[in-house]
Amino acid sequence: MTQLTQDNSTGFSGILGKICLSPMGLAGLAILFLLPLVPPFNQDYMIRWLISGAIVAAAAVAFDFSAGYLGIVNFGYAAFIGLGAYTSAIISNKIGISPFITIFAGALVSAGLGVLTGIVSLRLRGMFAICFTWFIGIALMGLCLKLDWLTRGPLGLQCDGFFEGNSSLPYYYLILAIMIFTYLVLGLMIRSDYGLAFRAIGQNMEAAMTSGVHPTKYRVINFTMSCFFAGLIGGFYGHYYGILTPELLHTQKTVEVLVIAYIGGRSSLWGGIVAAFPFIFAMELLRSSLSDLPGINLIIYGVFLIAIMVYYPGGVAQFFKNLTARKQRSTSSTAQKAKTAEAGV
Amino acid sequence: MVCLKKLFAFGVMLSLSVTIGVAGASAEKVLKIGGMAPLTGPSAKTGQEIKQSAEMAFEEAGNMIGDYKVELVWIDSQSDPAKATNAYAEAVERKGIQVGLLNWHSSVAIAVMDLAAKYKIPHLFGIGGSSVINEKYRSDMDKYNGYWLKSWPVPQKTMTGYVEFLEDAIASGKFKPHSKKVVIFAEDTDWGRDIFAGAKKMFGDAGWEIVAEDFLAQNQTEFYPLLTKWKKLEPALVFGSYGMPVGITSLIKQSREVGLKVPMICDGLGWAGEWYSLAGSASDYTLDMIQKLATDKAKAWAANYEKKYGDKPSPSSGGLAYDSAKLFIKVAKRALEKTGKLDSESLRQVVLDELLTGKITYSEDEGAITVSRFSYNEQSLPDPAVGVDDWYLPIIQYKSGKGRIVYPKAWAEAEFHVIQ
Amino acid sequence: MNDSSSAKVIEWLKSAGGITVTCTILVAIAVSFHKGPYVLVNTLVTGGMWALMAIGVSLLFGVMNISNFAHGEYFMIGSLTAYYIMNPLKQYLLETPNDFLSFITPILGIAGAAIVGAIAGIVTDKTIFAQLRKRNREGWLLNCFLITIGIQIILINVHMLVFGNTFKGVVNYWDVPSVAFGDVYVSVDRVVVFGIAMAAIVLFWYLMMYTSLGKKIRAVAQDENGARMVGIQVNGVYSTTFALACGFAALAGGSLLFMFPSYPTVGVAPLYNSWFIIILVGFGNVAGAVPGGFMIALFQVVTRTYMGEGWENVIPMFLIAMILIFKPYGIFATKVRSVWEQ
Amino acid sequence: MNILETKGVTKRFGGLVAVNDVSLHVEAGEILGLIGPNGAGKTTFQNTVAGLDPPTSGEVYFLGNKVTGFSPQVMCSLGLSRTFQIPRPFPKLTVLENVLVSTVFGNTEPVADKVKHARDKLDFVEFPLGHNVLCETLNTVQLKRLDLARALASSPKLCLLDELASGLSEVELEDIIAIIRKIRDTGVTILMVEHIMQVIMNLCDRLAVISFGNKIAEGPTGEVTKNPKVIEAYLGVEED
Repeated sequence: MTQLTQDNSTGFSGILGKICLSPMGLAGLAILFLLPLVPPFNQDYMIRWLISGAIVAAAAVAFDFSAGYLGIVNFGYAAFIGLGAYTSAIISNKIGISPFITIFAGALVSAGLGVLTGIVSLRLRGMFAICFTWFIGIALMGLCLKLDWLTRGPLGLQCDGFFEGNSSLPYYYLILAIMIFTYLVLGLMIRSDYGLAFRAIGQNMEAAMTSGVHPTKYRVINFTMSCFFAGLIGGFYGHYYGILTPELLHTQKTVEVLVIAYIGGRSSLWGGIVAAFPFIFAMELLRSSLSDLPGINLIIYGVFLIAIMVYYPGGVAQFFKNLTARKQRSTSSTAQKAKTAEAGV
Repeated sequence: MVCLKKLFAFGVMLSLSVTIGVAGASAEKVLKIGGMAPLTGPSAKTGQEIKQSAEMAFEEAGNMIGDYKVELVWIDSQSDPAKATNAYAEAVERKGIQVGLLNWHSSVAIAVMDLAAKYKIPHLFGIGGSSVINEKYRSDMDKYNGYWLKSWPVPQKTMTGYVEFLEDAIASGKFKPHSKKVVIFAEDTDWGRDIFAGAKKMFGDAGWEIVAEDFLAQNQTEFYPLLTKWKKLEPALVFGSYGMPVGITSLIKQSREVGLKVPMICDGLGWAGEWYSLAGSASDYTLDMIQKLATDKAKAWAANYEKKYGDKPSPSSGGLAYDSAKLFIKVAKRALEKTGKLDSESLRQVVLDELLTGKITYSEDEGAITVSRFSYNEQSLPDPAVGVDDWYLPIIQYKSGKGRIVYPKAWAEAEFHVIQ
Repeated sequence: MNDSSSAKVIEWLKSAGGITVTCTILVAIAVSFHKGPYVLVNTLVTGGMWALMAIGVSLLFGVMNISNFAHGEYFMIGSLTAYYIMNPLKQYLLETPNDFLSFITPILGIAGAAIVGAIAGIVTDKTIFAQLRKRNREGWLLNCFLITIGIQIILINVHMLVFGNTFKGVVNYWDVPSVAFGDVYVSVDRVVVFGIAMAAIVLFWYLMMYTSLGKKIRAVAQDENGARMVGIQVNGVYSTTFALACGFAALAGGSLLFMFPSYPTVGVAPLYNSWFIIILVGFGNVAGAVPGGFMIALFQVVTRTYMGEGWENVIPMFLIAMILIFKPYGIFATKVRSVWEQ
Repeated sequence: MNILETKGVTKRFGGLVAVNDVSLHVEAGEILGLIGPNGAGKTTFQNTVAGLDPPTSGEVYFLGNKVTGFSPQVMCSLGLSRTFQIPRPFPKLTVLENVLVSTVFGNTEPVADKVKHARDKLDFVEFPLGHNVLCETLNTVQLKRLDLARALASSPKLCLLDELASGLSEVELEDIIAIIRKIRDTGVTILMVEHIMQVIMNLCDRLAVISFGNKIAEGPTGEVTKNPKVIEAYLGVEED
């Protein structure tokens, strides 16, 4: 509903606003587009890091779509990613269709399970809903291990790539496109009446019901969308790395996405994208430069996570919100003051 | 605005540190070796042992090969193929490794193989043994040839020893099974799946009746239900492969607690150095198939390792990593001798021309501590050749924490005893 | 039994909790007849320990609204402590046998584990959660959840860096032959550990019901502000709760050292099991954790017996999910709705 | 015409009977006051009607149709809305968005200009602050007005008000009475639970009295307030 309260913004940023982007966001995307062409980021390993970042970013956006707005943390999220990945890989392996088509099949299967989960978990709230999704994740991972005639279990399922050739660059642009697609679709939904319904249900179910919001319908829609994109991202993951193991469905992977989404800032969607890239780079650099002390990067990660949650629970989104709030305050004061303020900075 | 500036400064620092990393080359002759092992994650223990053992081997060579200084760059595979590929690409591009060495997980191998071929980095002697690697390797020999080599053959090739041994024990009257019922178990991993398939066929062919088949989770510790179930089936033999120290030792301990008194073949029991401190006397009379570690050199190595790092090394991860590193040094020396330089290209050439054709081998006499001889040939690729004179694992029986070879006859140190 | 109490029993039997407990007992008996009494013995022996773990998680949730994802790491702390107490003593005993010392060694280890676990709990509360309480109560539940994930990551990796990745365990506590129940053999260690679990549970129950500390904890659990108004040191009660919960986890860790050697990620399986239990019985339902522990143990034993290894998480998960659909707040849930539904 | 009619509505919570066999009706266009001592079951009765807690037994008719046990969102779209004794807004939404929720989802016919509709309702209840304020910053009095605007935004035919006037100052009481009267004048029927006699006497056409879950009186305001049973219920009987 933000477009209603920001109707006064006109011109270019107004048009951008209609598709959920701000000038700053557009600039950020442009940077992401150009980054792999500029040294030192044009090296293949950097592009791989960028791809990892984009995967997590896209996953965090779709995760935040349920967790941030509906208030239901899908703790089995990695299992939905994995379901999409495995479905896509199995179909493309067995029938030999292009992965570009099968990732959508994977996404649909994930979405299907999302519908079921949404319906079944309807009566559950709070921690019970979280744990319910978690159990679905654990059960899926168990199935993935045990149904080895289909998934090859722990042997790992190999999948074909999207592109021939050795460069990671086309993969990067593909996942970037998926990420932007995810963000735009989910962002537009949040801006529509759907978003209003999600937020109403997430904040106060009973009040939402007495205001006429149909909780079943919107919870299921939300879950379906979130899981659809999880499946889509999973499909990319499989066809990019070329191998899938049941570990992909592990709770640990959910935690990785969840941490990014929360550091990015709850119910912002874009926060996850902003947080993901620097975070992945920092983690990889830490891991690589402290390779004599394996695990110390994870300790730093844990300390950072706790510190964020205790001292800055709003995450990156809060940071930018404060920034714009300060900017507005300074522009609303007299021009003279603003000038001195600018000079002061 | 101040915050934005800080953010910008952070970004600049980040990119600076990256560029510095790239520009860190020096004039000295250096061979950068990317050692890969799971240093964090569930298999970190194994990874650590691989790392320490390989480092020992290079230290013994003074960290020099000819006039080249050896620089070991450790790549943490994190037990995750996706993360491993990221780390690998970074190691190649940013840290400039010229050759890869070792590895543990087969899933990691599958993902990293493509990178090795892509960057034209020969990656030698990955330990992870499962057949998926062979399948992938054999599916595109041109692409992977010389870029991926294993130091542990697929388990099916070596396991036939168990059946030969059993037939022999029965024939000689030492083992009188009351029936031909066997229980088979395996860890639920790529390795376990592989060995399980092999064992099923092997016992089936030898006329055994398989009364139970179970896959065990990686760090499972509760086996009372399973063991009591087995006990009811009254098998004459329990056979399994389970490389997880916690799991296999719990299984053995609890099998004695519930009173399951049948000969047990616990393949993988000895993989972790500390197995006896966990299993204790319950492990007496269990059978295992493991790298010999029988020669004086091997014992000296194990003693050295324990002195240096404080815990007992495992012959299967540490020992093999040590041997692999030694064999690598041999290959590298030959490459230097032949071409006068050490880089990816020269190493690969020697690997293709001499190692894979069987010209370079590494045998017990030269100091190999785990097997009789490492040699590769056209048929065995990407595995080492298997045979009593090549890569072969003896069957040993434990008593009071010591393993004694009971088969093959030629190597036998002790008689086989059936548990009473 | 008079009429009113029998009516109450019948009323309870008709409730979801009653039905589930009855079904569990019936299943246990049926399976025991079919597969032999070992099912029952195994269920009892492992159920006690899971109950002890689950009590801790449940207590933290009931009193402080913290859903502890790091509970398994306190289990790990317990097993590590017990190892470093027991192992030197056992080494010493190898050289100089001493019957009394060898009898008391495991007890020292287990007690030490509980104490160190409790201290670790207090430290956690003071350094992290007290800070969060002071600063920010908004989104408490999820913030705490994430923080405990952070604690988990830190503790696992610190263990790895400091104590290494080796498996630090003991062969057994007392080197004596197994005890036989009919044709089922159970090691003495297990029997003793079951005794410890039951004793701890009874002690805990006494503590909560009949001591002033227990009353304070219950008061804070019901209404923090109310408790503050009547002069209870709320922060002290929180620390005590944390100490109790983590102490129990560490006690479980120390007691199970013969089964779970200490290594960085040893806590994952106990954590999962205790979470299954509290979801099954309902959050914050401390008393329900005990039957819940046995139910989960039975689920897993039965699944292993009939389906084989590896299914023991899949099938119980599915069952719990089904139960949740019909009893969304767990089987022992009352009508009272509280914070965790938000 | 009866806009709402209940027949023998009973609500039990375990062993506790909160509402016992209450039958009453609300006529179109009137203001019916539902009064009774604390804990008498007034709010529970409203909940059973609005669908938040379906009745254990008994029937509810709305606009002549049986609606027993319908969910709150269906009741809302049929034209029944309610406010809460303790207002329950969406704390992270702005005031305008709060009202928009009800505007968008509570109306069966889509509203052409949602924002204008919502702003109109806020102006209607004379909401004192700007419309872009986050709800978590509001005080109780402001929240009550917001809640009323939200209830009105779904264009109800019948509005259930739950102690709207409690906790208000003398001046604010005057305002709220005027607003409620204004609402009735737009053709909305009102069923209000109230304690404050000033509001009741000023507004209610008829009263229904509930005590310990039972309806003890129903009728025009003047008559009911003189009913000895009602006085007894409020003051209590001195038995010893």
